[in-house]
Amino acid sequence: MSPTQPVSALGGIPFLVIMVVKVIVVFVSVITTVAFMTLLERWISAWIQDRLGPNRVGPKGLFQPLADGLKNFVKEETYPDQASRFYFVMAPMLSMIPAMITFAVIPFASPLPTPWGLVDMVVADLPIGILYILALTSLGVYGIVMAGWSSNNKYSLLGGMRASAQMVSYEVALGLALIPVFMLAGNVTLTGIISMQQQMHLWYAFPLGLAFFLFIVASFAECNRLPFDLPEAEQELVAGFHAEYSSMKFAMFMIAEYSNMLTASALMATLFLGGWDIPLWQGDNMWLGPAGIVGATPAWWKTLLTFGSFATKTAFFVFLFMWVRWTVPRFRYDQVMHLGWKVMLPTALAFIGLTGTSILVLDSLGVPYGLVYGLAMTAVNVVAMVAFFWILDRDRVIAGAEGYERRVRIAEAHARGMRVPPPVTQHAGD
Amino acid sequence: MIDIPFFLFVVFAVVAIGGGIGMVSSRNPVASLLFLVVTFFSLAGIYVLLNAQFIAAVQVIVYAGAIMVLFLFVIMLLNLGSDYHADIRRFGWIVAGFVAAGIIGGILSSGLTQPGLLAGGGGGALVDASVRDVGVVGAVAFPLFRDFAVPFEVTSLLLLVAAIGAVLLAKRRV
Amino acid sequence: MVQYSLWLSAVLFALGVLGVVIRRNAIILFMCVELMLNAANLAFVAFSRVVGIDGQVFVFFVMTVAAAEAAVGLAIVISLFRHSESVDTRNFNLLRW
Amino acid sequence: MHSFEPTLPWLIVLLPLLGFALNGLAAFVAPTRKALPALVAPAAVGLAFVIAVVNFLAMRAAPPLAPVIVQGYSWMPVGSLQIDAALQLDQLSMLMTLIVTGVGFLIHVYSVGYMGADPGFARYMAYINLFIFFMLVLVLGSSFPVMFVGWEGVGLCSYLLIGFWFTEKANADAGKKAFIVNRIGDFGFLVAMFMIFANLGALDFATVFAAAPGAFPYAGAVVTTITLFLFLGATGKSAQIPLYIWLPDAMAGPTPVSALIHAATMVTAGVYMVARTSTLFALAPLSMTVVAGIGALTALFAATIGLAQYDIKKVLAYSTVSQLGYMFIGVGVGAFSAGIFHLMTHAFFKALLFLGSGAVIHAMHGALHHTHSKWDAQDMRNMGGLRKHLPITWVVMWIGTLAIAGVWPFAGFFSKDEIIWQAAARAVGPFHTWFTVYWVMALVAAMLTAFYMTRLMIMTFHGVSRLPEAEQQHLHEAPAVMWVPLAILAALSVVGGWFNIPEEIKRIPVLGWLPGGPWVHEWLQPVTRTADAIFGAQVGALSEASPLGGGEVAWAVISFAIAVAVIAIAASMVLRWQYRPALESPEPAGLKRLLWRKWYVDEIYDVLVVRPLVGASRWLWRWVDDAVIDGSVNGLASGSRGLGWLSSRLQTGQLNTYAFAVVVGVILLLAFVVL
Repeated sequence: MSPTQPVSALGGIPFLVIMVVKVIVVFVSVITTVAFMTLLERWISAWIQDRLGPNRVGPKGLFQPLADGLKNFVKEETYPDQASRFYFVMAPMLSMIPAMITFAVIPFASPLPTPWGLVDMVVADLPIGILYILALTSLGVYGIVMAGWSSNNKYSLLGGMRASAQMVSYEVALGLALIPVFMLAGNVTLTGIISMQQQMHLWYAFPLGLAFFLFIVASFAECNRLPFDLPEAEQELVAGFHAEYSSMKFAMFMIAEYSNMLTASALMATLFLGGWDIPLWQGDNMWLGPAGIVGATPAWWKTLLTFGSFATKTAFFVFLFMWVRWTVPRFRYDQVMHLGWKVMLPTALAFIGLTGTSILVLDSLGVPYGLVYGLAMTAVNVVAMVAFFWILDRDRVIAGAEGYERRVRIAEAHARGMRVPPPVTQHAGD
Repeated sequence: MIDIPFFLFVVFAVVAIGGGIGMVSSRNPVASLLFLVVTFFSLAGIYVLLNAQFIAAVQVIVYAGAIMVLFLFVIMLLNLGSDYHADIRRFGWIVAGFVAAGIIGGILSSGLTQPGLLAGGGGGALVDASVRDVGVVGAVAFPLFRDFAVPFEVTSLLLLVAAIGAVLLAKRRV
Repeated sequence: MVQYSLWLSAVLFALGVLGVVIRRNAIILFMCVELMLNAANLAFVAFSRVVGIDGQVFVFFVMTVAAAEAAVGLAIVISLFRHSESVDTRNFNLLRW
Repeated sequence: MHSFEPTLPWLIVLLPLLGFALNGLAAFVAPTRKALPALVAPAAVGLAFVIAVVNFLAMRAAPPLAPVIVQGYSWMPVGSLQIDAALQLDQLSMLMTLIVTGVGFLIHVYSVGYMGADPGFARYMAYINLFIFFMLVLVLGSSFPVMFVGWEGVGLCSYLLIGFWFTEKANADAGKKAFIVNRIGDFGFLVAMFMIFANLGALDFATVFAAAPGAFPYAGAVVTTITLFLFLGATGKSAQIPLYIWLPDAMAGPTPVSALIHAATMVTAGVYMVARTSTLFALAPLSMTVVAGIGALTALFAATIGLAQYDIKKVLAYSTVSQLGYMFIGVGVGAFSAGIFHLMTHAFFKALLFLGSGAVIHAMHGALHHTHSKWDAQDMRNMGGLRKHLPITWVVMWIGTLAIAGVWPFAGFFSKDEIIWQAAARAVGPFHTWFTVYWVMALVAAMLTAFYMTRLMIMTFHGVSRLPEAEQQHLHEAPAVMWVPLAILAALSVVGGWFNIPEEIKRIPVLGWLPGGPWVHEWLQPVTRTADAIFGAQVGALSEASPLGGGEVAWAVISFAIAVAVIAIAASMVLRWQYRPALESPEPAGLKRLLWRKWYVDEIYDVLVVRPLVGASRWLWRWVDDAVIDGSVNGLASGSRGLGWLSSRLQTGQLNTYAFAVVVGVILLLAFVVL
């Protein structure tokens, strides 16, 4: 067995052993990361609000997650009177399990050569790839809705209902924002998408920037993070769907939320920032297909480097999540629905059309898939993004006072009696 | 050595039937719904065993992720989950239902599995080949967008009509 | 496995029929219909092992119909509920005579 | 010899579309900014023209015998039918492309001056760019459906542009009228298309024309029906009897639109279509006779109406209808190249005349606007003596008038004379009597043309000014951006005819001493040769002399002499007539009133079509529907009510019971199928 062959070709017991090792390592890493993300969030919030944050337990407060965990274990489990107990207990599990297992399909480093063959650095490279993630994230809502309903509490119920409507709505935009990626990559497996980005020598954030933006926004909504945290809006709904939860069941909701965040961040990094790809370096452009390695030669140090790249990108998005949470106010519920259905959905559809057209045009012109292809798409995308933000803005921020004056001038010109009455402008309502 | 796919199939089938029974017999609509979701999940598993991974994923996304959430939303919106009363019909109807269901099940199982329908059976190899050639998604996408392009467009119209209809029906004042 | 899948499909369909006949809650009736549609889907997927990929394509259309049906049906349920604070089919018998 | 390779053919079509997209966006985003549309719209069409010229030169260097098809993508692969979005480049479409983009470019430039002050400028520019796009699709499409896309598209643009100033109800109504009348024609086109598909199984030109001579017997019923339906489509688009009524109303649009769409390009689509399907028409002599007959009738009829109109644009509109009739005589008698040639020269001089009238209206409007006068800026009774105020316009308009009247050496002389002569020369087939009549009608119409055009010129530019002194001071010549296109078009109206000088005329001592030769005829030879071959085989050789004797040369001289005589007589007559401003003039009386009211055609249509339809509908409603149908239905209903009352016992109102009934039905069906 030459080391360029994937280890899955071994089959049998060794393969099982490697799989089990991968599962355990990834699971433990995710859990640990999640624990420290809670600490990170508190640090960042403290930093943004100019205060100290946790610094008592352990050096610089590093052991705070451990202490929190311990506290959650020893606290009393409370059950609301007349709550449906079975569903009440099941809800946190339903919330946590999908959140934990979505990470399985995300590749986090380049393949690692071992004496038995190449080990791909992903728990399971499913052929349906990202559809698996979509399927599982669409299940996350059950936990929240069940929690809201079974608590037998009006606020919780409201939170649950908001969650179901919001997540179903934004799932549409999320899925549609992914379609351009599929179209450009011609592939739905995450390893394939990374490889296609490497072949283009350009991350999809450039040719598909608008989709990237929509994806980020939709991810925020799917994770119920500010500015979309209506299911748990504490000022209106006490704590929303988890108002009645305590101790470890409460902690499970938190774990679910943070691991969802982690997965979403990793997904953004993978789909739009090249995953574990190291920019401007050809040495990591490799793809482990069923037939073996394609491209550069794997090496253990490359695996380490690429993992570093992946971790950096993911960390950035995790930070973005937290940054936004502590700086942006919450939407009103009708605004959330308006944004989802009337802005994001049509934009995503239009962008799909635009991307498809660009791909068709470039293909029929015979441009080979590569950097030029990507740059041409980037040019189209920049136009689309400028148009999108310009229209969304409607002179509110970008033109500012000048835009107001221009509207006044137009109105006066029309008042002077031109041949046609003023066209009903789209600015009329501002 | 036991046949692992077959073993899995049996497990999924049992869970699916159990979910179906649970859905029909639960008094609480929320319980019914969760049983149905369980059934959908096991069906997704069976689809994977039948080498229809894409359909399995779509099954979970559409049925479990969207349609059933919609049901759940409506149940909660109307607050049907908490104060329910018995909604099963009288004994005579139950007997009639069982008889009818039994007859239908019997006819279907014998009709669908008659040897004439399953003869040949080369389709599995075709499916596997196209999955190998164009991938899991491509295997469905190519016929869908080539041979079935017109039906596909018509279904999009159907969805549009349904969406408009739903909005009109559920609006407070028309 | 195709044959067993078809048997399973028949059983699930029968369960859906049973539910439609004996339940009175409109939402559960809808769920039973969804179960029947899923039984049909299973049959389609199973037959795709016999006739090729077309079976899987048909599942797509069934799912579209199911989604449309759920949307319209639930809208009807909501307006029914608004009308009489109930989704019990016994309360909706105005169409008689 | 190398073969013809198209250079960037798609850009010809797509550049105007791009212009439309940019201008359309501009119309939404910055409706008040005019710099972008003023630059983009003419540039897009101009570039398209340049590319068309490049292709034309390449094609001239190596004329292809068969059309060159440029495949785009597969548009509608439906079963055995393959429809591609493809362009067909051959001599005919190339010529049309040159006309459309060339004249279109000049009119775009002119529009910058004419419409510059309009608040809807960007929208206007977007519309005419879109129009050019659709017209090019129509001309360059390689199959009936693609052509139909252009066909419908130009109709849409026409509707949008006629109703451009849609805030006035009359304009919006004119737009709707054009659209509806066009739809009647489109129905004919569609039926013809379906019949072609049903009979030949294909819709692309190459296949259809290759298969048609074998599939259809000469003068067969099917091909005659197809071509008659095609011609119905052409009458709608090209404003022929009985569907011409929309075109005069279409003058409600901005004047450059009238020049571009309702004179130079869109209305010629029908002529182009007949020429394009010449193979089919050649197989159907009856249809050809109908085409030529309708053309002759229209030419004469519209010319008579043109005699008595006072609105300067209305005169030109009826003149356009009349000239289109000429083109149909040309293609109808089988002289396709003559019809297309007249299409080309007509595009030059009619665009010139319209744009010139636009300059007049522009000046009048400006003057009347200054003094807040309520006078009509388009009524010729309010004009007179404008020559000294608008010298350039005066000169170019006279050139256009001489061209349309058929005075040597201007363009119209060669093209119109060619058609009249061909009508005579081809009066040899089974319908030769009819052709002779057409020939006479065409001659009379030619005289009328010279008359009404002279009348227009004299009333507008000569004699004493009927405009009050105050307004006269504000009359001024159009800006350069408007008169330069006029000058170019004037030059083309002079030399345009020299592209197709028949050999016979070349031999005349004085008239023949011009550069040029029968270029257009030879150029179109590859396109029309199938049709010509069918003629040669079925009808025989052409006649050498006209029905009244005399050959081509003699009649050329005669018609020239007649034209000059009519112009002279008309000028002296009209100069003597006393006109008063429109508001003070009495309504015309007698025959003049009949012509002024356009033979009461709109009223006749109202009586013959609209009212009977309404009346019949009312009768159907009162008697057939209310009494007969409702009566029997009610009877049935009361009868069934008894039965229904009996069976209503089954209806419990319980959903589950119904569902159970359905289930029982399903069981029975399944048992029937399976067991």
